[in-house]
Amino acid sequence: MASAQLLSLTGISKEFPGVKALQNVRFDLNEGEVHAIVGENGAGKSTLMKIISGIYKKDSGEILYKGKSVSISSPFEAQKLGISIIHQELNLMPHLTVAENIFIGREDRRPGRVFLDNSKLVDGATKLLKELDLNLDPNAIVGELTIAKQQMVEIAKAVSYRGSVIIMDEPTSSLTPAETESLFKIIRTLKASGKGVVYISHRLEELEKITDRISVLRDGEYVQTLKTSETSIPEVISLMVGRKVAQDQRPENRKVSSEVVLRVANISDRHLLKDISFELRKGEILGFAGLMGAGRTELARVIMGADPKNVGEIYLHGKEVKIKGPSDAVAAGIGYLSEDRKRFGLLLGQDITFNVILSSIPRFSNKFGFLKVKSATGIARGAIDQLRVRTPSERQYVKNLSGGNQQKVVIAKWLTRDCDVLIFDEPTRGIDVGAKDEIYRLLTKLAEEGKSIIMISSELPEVLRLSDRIAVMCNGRLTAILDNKDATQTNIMEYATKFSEDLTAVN
Amino acid sequence: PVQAADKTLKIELISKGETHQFWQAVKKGAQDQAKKMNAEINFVGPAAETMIDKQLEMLDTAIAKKPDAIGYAALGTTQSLTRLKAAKDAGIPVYQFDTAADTPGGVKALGPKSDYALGVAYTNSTAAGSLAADKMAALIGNKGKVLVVGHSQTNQTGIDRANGFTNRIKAKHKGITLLTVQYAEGGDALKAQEIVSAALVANKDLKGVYGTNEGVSIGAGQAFKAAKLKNGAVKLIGFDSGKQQMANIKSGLQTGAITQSPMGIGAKTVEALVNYVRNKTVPKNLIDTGFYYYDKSNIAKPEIAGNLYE
Amino acid sequence: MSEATKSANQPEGGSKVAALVRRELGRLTAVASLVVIFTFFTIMRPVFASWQNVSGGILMSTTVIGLLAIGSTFVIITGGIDLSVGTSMALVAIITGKTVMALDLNVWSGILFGMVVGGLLGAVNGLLITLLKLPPFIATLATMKGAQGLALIVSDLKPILFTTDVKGWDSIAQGNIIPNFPNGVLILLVAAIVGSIILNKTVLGRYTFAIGSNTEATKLSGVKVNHWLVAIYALCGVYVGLAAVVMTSRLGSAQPDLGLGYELEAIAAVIIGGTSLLGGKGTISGTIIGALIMSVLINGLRILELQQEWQYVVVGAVILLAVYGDNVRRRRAGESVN
Amino acid sequence: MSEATKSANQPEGGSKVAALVRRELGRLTAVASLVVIFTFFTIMRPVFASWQNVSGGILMSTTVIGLLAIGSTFVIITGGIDLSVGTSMALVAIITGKTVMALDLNVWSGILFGMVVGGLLGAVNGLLITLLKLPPFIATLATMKGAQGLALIVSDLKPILFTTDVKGWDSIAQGNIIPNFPNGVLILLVAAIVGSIILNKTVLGRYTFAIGSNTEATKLSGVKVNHWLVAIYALCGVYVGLAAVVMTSRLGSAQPDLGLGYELEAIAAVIIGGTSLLGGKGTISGTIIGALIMSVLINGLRILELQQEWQYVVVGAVILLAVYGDNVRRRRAGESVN
Ligand SMILES: Nc1ncnc2c1ncn2[C@@H]1O[C@H](COP(=O)(O)OP(=O)(O)OP(=O)(O)O)[C@@H](O)[C@H]1O
Ligand SMILES: Nc1ncnc2c1ncn2[C@@H]1O[C@H](COP(=O)(O)OP(=O)(O)OP(=O)(O)O)[C@@H](O)[C@H]1O
Ligand SMILES: [Mg+2]
Ligand SMILES: [Mg+2]
Repeated sequence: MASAQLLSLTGISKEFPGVKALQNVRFDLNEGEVHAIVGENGAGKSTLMKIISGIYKKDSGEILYKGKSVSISSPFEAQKLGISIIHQELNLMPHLTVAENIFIGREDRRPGRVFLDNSKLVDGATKLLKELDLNLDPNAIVGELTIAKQQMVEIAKAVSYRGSVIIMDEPTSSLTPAETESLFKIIRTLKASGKGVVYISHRLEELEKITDRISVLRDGEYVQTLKTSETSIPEVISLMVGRKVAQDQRPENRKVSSEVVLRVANISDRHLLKDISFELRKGEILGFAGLMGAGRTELARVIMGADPKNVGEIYLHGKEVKIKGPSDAVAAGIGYLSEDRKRFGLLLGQDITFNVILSSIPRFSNKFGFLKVKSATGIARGAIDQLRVRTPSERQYVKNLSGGNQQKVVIAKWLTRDCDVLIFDEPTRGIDVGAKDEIYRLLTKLAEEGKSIIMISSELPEVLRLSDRIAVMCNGRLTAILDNKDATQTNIMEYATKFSEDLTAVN
Repeated sequence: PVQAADKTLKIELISKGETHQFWQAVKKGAQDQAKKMNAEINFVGPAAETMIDKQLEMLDTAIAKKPDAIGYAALGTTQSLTRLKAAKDAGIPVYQFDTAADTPGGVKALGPKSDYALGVAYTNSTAAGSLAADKMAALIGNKGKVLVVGHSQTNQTGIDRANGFTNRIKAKHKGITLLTVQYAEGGDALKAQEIVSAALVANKDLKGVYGTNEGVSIGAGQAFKAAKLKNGAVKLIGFDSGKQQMANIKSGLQTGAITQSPMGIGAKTVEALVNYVRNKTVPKNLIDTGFYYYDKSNIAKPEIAGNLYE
Repeated sequence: MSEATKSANQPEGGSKVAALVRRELGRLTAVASLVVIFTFFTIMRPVFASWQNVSGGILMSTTVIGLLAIGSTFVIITGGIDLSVGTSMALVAIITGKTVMALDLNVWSGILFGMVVGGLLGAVNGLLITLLKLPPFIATLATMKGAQGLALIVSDLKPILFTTDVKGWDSIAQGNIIPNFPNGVLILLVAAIVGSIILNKTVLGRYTFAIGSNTEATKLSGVKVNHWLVAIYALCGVYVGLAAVVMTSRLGSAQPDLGLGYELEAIAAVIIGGTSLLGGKGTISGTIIGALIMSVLINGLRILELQQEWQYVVVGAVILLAVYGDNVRRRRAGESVN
Repeated sequence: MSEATKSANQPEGGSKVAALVRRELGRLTAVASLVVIFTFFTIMRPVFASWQNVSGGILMSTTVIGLLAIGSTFVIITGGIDLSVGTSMALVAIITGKTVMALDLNVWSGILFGMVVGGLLGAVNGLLITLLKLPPFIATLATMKGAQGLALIVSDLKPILFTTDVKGWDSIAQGNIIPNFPNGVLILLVAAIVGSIILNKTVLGRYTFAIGSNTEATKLSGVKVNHWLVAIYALCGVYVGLAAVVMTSRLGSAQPDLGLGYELEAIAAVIIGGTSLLGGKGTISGTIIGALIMSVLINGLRILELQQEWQYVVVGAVILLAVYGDNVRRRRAGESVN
């Protein structure tokens, strides 16, 4: 451990209106080290990182970089120092290509510095992507990629700065295990070349694999720094949450009624989905597992009427329903929590109350179309308490919430709507362990109350823990529906990679 | 070559506007005349009287269509010269109406003979403005404040109507104080109303208002109404005609107005062109179609009524 | 991002009235700009502040643009734009004028008729935008041209005179239900209050904000975005219809060519009033203040007899200053500046 | 969301030319609309297709709006808007006219001078937007008014004549370096090609797209967004300056009041050409096709002798159809519709 110190932060404080985001926090990072920061949603992790990368100004405290005191007042300065960051919320230019995004601001130019050298740019990107073992087309338009692929673009971009500090704020929240593995390979290479990596994640099992030290934040305060080799996940969790949280459970034997609520019959679309049929019963949690791009999100969007289907029918309580758009689906009692909360879930510029009631506004209005403000506020406050949203008030703008708390607001919206069928697409993305546990309990409770739930998740332990049955998708087809007692991580993965005879679109 | 009298002549008329009543009256005069003389007209004009470039495009289009003759009301007095020359080179005779091309002075500088056009049928707007000034001076006893509301700061006719008035007042009626000329661009009646309302507030002793087109005159009248002025307390001399303005004159809200002879302008232009093409009769270089002051007393008289349009 | 931010985001606590005042009238700098401009002109020419000028000059000349701007506020909050309000107003005026004269409608039916016709035209915009999936700019540019042509065609290029048969058409705008307070201004006031209530207290208003904040998310929440968009554009049209009625009343006639360019003035008032062209936020009170700033300014410059060409320059400069001042205030208050 | 999507995402492979063709000329429906309209008029009146009408009528009348639209394309791709292009053009024309006459500049210096003055005016817009953090709509609305007034003031309300002393000013637009091909059209063509190169091949172009796609992300990537925005608005201004030069050459004079309303026509051409008002995407070729659709249409309607009022209606309808057709094509091709 004789490696030199890259970063040392002491006494960092930052206050937002009504929120003490950071109080007297310290943190340090050495060369060749991966240092994790963990904490509940809203603990202040992203805020700390934004201070290091020049996006926020700290209220007080000192930052030493390679031993020298620095003031980092803009992202540009941070970059100049050699600090780059992968933001929790994607920060890309959707209309530009992968290569253009990676090298934005530093593009290769032809002699004279006016004209771009696009082939050099693409070559550079190709080389970088290869080096990082990322399966991305440098000429693809970023806006047309899935978020997982967009996340990879962010990773490639951050690495491309070749700085000495790389901050990764929940880089794996939308990655599959395989992709996470390749990210770890990248991190190990970075580490080997003496760079320091700050690593933030709510997937605590990752920490054991990749980190050297773990710092814990709670409510904006520094708690403790632990050597990964000398601690255990449960210990970290109890430091984070202040209590023990059970892990890796299976559902207690719940009784699922035999009444079929939703029946999907022979659905195909023009793009990917092929002949998908399944039934969802009252009080059941049906997990959907699969690799990225298997088509789970697409299936959900087709059921919701957000994307058109080619053939197939949807039956609710035995009767066929014609769903032409999301409003038909919601009216029929189907709710959908999207995997991309920023684009498809939230009104970022509006307050929590507004977001919570968005799908049930008619319920909060009288027959003349006037809003019942009091009951809306009441519901919002209730949801904040129930889901433990960390916010000064229900009037806070959603864009000012931490990522995990934003996710809770979307969940609250659908709980407020009170649908018979709920489709949760990656419901715990970006959610801390404590809150995850709460969401698990919530889903179970909803199921027990007779709701039927489809839960799409890329985290197998989560799927195994909650689902009564597990549907596995691969390449747009349903390859298996397993009972929980028959399912294991191994056989799920088997079905998830069961590409058909015609091995067409293997990514 | 002299054309056979039985062939229907095609005449393109490029005016300064198409959708205003004044131009519709010119068009009507031209149409009636054309019918009498076995000709057909196509009457076009740009959407606004600032759009010289659009008008020149129309002139280009007209020339490209190779008509028997072209009538042209110049928005750009010099800008059209190359086109007029092109028309001449193509053997298409041009007679002008309302405003002549040539040099910045328009009609005044037209001189004995234009190079490219046979002549112009027009209204002497400056003289019309002067007449309005004399009438106004008489109405208010040669003293007091008068406001001029123009319909365009840059359009030659608009300028002439306003300047004709103000220059005459300054030269002949020194007892009258002129307020700064205000403009309701494009003859926007609502803007004119607001301008006159403000002037009535700022000048309790305002004696007269002169408006340079129909829209402005209507707006001024409405401002009087809104201020609940007694009829005739402030004199209003307008320009052109139209139903509302004529009604206002009959009711006494408005004192009087100047009317040109728009139908005469249209008719004379067509007449000149047809005669030239058919009979090689060289028309008069200048045809002044005249203008008239009218008020309650003479509005029904035939020589006036013939020049008014609803 | 300073300590001043606090107040803006803090929970309201009990004081709803305070919140309302803050939300609806607290646009301090915009109001401040208005007060400064007003004071300046009053000092220059005291007659400027006379009630006759304030009511008959300033407020009356805010009526038409003000009504158009209220309608536009809804559309702009959805992230859209309506370029057709000016020429649609002319078309509504002509159709209403013709109908009122032909059927000898009374004043109330005439007003109602105008608002309905306006609403229908607005709904056409909404349908073009939602059914044909056209960008609002294009759809309303097309209807702007269409309405311009139709107004001329229907009118046969002639103004429609409201002859004295139509009893009381004049007094729609110029009568005085409240002594010394022109009805036109009363109409604007009531229309603004109604608009503000619709925007802040009703389902329609809520969806207006939701669509402007994130159309996709709103759609996925089960909201019939297309239906509501049609309704919102129709509502804008109703305001256009009312503006047409007020305009014809002020002029005693319907002018087929009057209205082009008014759309820009209306949009300017909306934006000076703090509504963002990006959608998702805005207030009716801001819009009214924006419209007032413009009409106070123009009225004042006319009273000072500034030459027209200088008026343009001054108006340009004041727009800059007013909006800049408002931005500075908002940044101080920690609000976001689009 | 169909199989056709794939091709859009596929690596370009070797075929860069194909990609360019796809990107720059593949706007099939827009071109198709143009062809349909053109054929229609030709059948109705063969003289429409005569070279005299095509070059002198259609192409020449595309020059000014076309140049303004190229400049506007850059601004609109950044997600901004420039309302001042019309009146700024008038102001540049006046200033250039005065200067050329006073200093007896030759044609080349005159052209350069106009472009520089235009660039400076554009830079002012950029500075107002970045330094004062004003929304582009407001900043350029203010400069629109300001330029309108200044053009009148500087010109003293009179057109500036380019007397014959200024040898060859006429031929800037109307001469024929290439026989039978007016220089004005040549200028538009070259300006479009240069614009397309700047947009697609240079750093400035790259940042134009980046800013429009996600300003925040661009800023966070260390790009000096404010600097580049000023440069982009200045570039737009340079095109405005060139438009002013071409206009004065076509008219033989500089008109102080000619230009108001042109901003809307330019923006319409940009949007008909497929550039999104939301920013992030757009092409110069699309803009030129958009401008051509408008001028072919208007020229054709004039040749058919349709009355002005009906022309408005037809133009409105064709705008709808052209953009709707383009949307349908793009949806079929799986592209996103703005
Ligand atoms: N711009 C802002 N304005 C107001 N409050 C903010 C702002 N940014 C963050 N906060 C608040 O500061 C606190 C810390 O947020 P931060 O994003 O750092 O949490 P986090 O630890 O990254 O959480 P998560 O795991 O959910 O991403 C939260 O309560 C959040 O609501
Ligand atoms: N908007 C889109 N445009 C083009 N292709 C898309 C779009 N959305 C999804 N796809 C493609 O459809 C396929 C299925 O993606 P989908 O998001 O349904 O997968 P998933 O199983 O939900 O995986 P993930 O874990 O990434 O959410 C992928 O190949 C993806 O690239
Ligand atoms: Mg975070
Ligand atoms: Mg998914």
